[in-house]
Amino acid sequence: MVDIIDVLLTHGPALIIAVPLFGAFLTPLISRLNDKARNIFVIAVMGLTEFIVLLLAYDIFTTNGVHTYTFGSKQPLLTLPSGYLVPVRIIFEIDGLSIFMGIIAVTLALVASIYSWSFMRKEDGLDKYYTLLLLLTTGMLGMVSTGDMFNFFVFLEITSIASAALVAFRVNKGESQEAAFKYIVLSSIGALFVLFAVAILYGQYDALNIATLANRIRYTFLDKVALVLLVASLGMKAGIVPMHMWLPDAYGEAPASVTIAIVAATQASLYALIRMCFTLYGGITSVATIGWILIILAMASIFIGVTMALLQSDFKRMIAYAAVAEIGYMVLGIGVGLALLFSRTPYSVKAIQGGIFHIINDALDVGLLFLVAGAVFYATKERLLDRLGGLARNMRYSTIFFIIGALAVAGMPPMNGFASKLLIYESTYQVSPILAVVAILASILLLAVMVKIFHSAFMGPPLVKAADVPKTMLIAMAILAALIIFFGLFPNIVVENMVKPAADALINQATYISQVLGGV
Amino acid sequence: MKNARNLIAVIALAICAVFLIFSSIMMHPFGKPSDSSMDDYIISNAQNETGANNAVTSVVFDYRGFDTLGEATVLFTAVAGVIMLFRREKHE
Amino acid sequence: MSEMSKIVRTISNSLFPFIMIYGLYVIMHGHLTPGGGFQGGAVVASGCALMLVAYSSEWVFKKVKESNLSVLESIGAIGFISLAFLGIGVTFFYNFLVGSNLLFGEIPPAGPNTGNLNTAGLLPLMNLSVGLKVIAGLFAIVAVMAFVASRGMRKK
Amino acid sequence: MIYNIPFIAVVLLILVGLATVIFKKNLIKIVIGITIIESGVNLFLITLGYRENSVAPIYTFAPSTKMVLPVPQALALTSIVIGVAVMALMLSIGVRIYRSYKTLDVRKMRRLRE
Repeated sequence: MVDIIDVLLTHGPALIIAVPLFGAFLTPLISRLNDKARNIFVIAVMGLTEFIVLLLAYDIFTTNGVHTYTFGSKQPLLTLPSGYLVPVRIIFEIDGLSIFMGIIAVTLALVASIYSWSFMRKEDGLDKYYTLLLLLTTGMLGMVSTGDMFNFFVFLEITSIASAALVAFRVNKGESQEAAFKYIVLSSIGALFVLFAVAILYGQYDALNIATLANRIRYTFLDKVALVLLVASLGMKAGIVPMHMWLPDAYGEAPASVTIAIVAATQASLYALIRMCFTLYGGITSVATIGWILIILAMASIFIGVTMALLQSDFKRMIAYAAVAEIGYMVLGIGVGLALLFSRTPYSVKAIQGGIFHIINDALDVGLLFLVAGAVFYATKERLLDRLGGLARNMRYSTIFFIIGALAVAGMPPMNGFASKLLIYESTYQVSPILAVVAILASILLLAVMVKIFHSAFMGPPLVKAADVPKTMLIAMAILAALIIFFGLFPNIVVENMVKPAADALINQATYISQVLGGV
Repeated sequence: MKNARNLIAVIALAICAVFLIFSSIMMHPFGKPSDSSMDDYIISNAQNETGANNAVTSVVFDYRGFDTLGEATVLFTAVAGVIMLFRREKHE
Repeated sequence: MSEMSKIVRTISNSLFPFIMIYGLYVIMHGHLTPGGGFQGGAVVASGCALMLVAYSSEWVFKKVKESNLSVLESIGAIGFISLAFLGIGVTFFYNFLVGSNLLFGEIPPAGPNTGNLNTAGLLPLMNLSVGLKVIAGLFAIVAVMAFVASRGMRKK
Repeated sequence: MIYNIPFIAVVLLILVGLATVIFKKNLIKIVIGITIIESGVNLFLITLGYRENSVAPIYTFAPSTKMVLPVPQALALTSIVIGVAVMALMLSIGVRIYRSYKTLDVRKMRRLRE
């Protein structure tokens, strides 16, 4: 038994990619048998992936270590060819932050696959749907765990192609095709600029490994151009404000189960942005400038997200704009941390912890709200708030889940959003009190948005007939709701055991580098 | 309104152009890579380690084989997406 | 898309085997000469696309079903990832056939040489499975698009 | 400076592609613009790997052992295949959009509000 766990841990970084990928390749074959077998198979593959990820996470969080894996070399840990100083092969490097993001990605994907069981039952083309869902999971896990720039680009493309195809799933609706086209055009341009930046770095240092590049980087003019390209394109993929146009469309038009997977994909891009700023360019003092730029963009995201959310009349688009504002809070935490990184104040660490904690909270909260929106759509076939009303009478469980999610997004105690937003406010206050006040006010406006949805959809006279949704959808929502309440009641446990190791891993650039270049 | 948007686009493109052309001049001289240690390792060891005469193939399938798996996955994803997009609807 | 004239069909019929053989040669000699699974697969898929243009997409879909292409592609992909999995006794993607006495196990002499097909370990096998995958994948894309286009045209 | 003309050509290709994407209003032309950007980036990868007076990195009947860098060629190969996949998906979505809206003009299909 211990041997099996050892093997799983040693080969874990490869297995978290290989297992869902193998599942994706097998899905078209299995779906020829029957539909139920395919659904069970997909959920089992997701569950197995989740198990391996959690196993790796337990090991990483308890030992505070970094797992590396060199593909195709004589030992998994042999990062450099013997007697040589340059890593030649592709290396996976999984530290606290990577596995933290991995947990988010695979949990949301698992919830999405459970939710799809009933939610998508009446659609056709489901074998391709499940294949693409597994491929999207693979792409996200690859993005967060790779330690190689070009490999990152490949997984970025897998993620964006799979999510674009999934956004276009309702093929007869022009809107969803339009949203998918917008999404794939913007993401492929973004990915090409990432590749351009990778090529610039490769041309100067003849290396593709992130740790090696971080070690060799000299901050020439070309490096700064590459940094700008990376920040702009990954910021676009993460939906930060001037480049957020695709996000409400894609979130709003995709089926709800797809939307929460895309929420995770967006956060994987945000992870990449953080990784590039802190690890690849971490030793440069002018990275504080990037921190300030991120703070400004974050404030713009919060402002535009909240105000646009108030103006919407469509259930899902409203939540999508609230998600833009939530992205703003995460970036605010990260930006403050980056701006204060070299002043060595404890608030820098606190801001980074707040930002990272908010990533998982946002995934859970916004994910739950989208699932409730999907449940409302499933029960009523209506998306416009004007035509909804009185749902609380017939959809009791969904209403409870909506209240939980809404309070969490608005940052009300005792939900998890409060715990992380408090960390962000505290540290932002150190930079500029005005920014903190604006952020708090925006949070109150978010509550107003949620109250508006609640009032017009769930209260008042019933305008449409509705019955509560099938059990599997309720189970999926209950998983997220339970996690939200757990994180809200015991934020210290989560911060101590998960967020703190993740933030430490992000700040300690030297550990990341020595894991590849030093140790072995 | 439309003109203003075009103007912003032109200005952004011009700034982009200036920076990119400047950086292309700053690149190492064409044909003289500034550093080639990783590639020299591959050129001298590819035959011995992978047994392939073609160094590019040895990079594609051995040293960076994982990339190729990703690339095959991208193609698989696109095919799945295209077939899904053109599936026959029940009510068509 | 309707069938093209008899001349076109005859010439494509006689060209088709040569394109096939050339593509398979590019796939199999990927570790010795320029080429490999993707390039050879693209050549073969373009040969199939030639037949698609010369005959009609309906004719092609009578011979091959789109779901069969999908299965073929899955098999190619599974073959590739399984070959990578076989090395997991050491690491994922470990090339365990090189230097063994098994298939493709020889190591060529260092420096320029005349090329020996029986070298490079897993690489020719991977080329083969990727080739299969690319043939099925690219041809599926082209065929589905052509079929949909012709269906749309007939409707108008 | 004069030696860097290939890099300048790469940048011009990328800018032409970007301008196409920004200013053209036809879906197919937008896809073409992305393909041009992609060709520019692939060309950049290949030019990075060029070494003067060298041969292709293949030992079968190689005339000399001074070879160009193999890694950029492998990267370009990967990126070309990825480009084909992206283009296939974009064009299929374009076909679907044409089915729904009966037009390829982006100005006439703003059903999604800002």
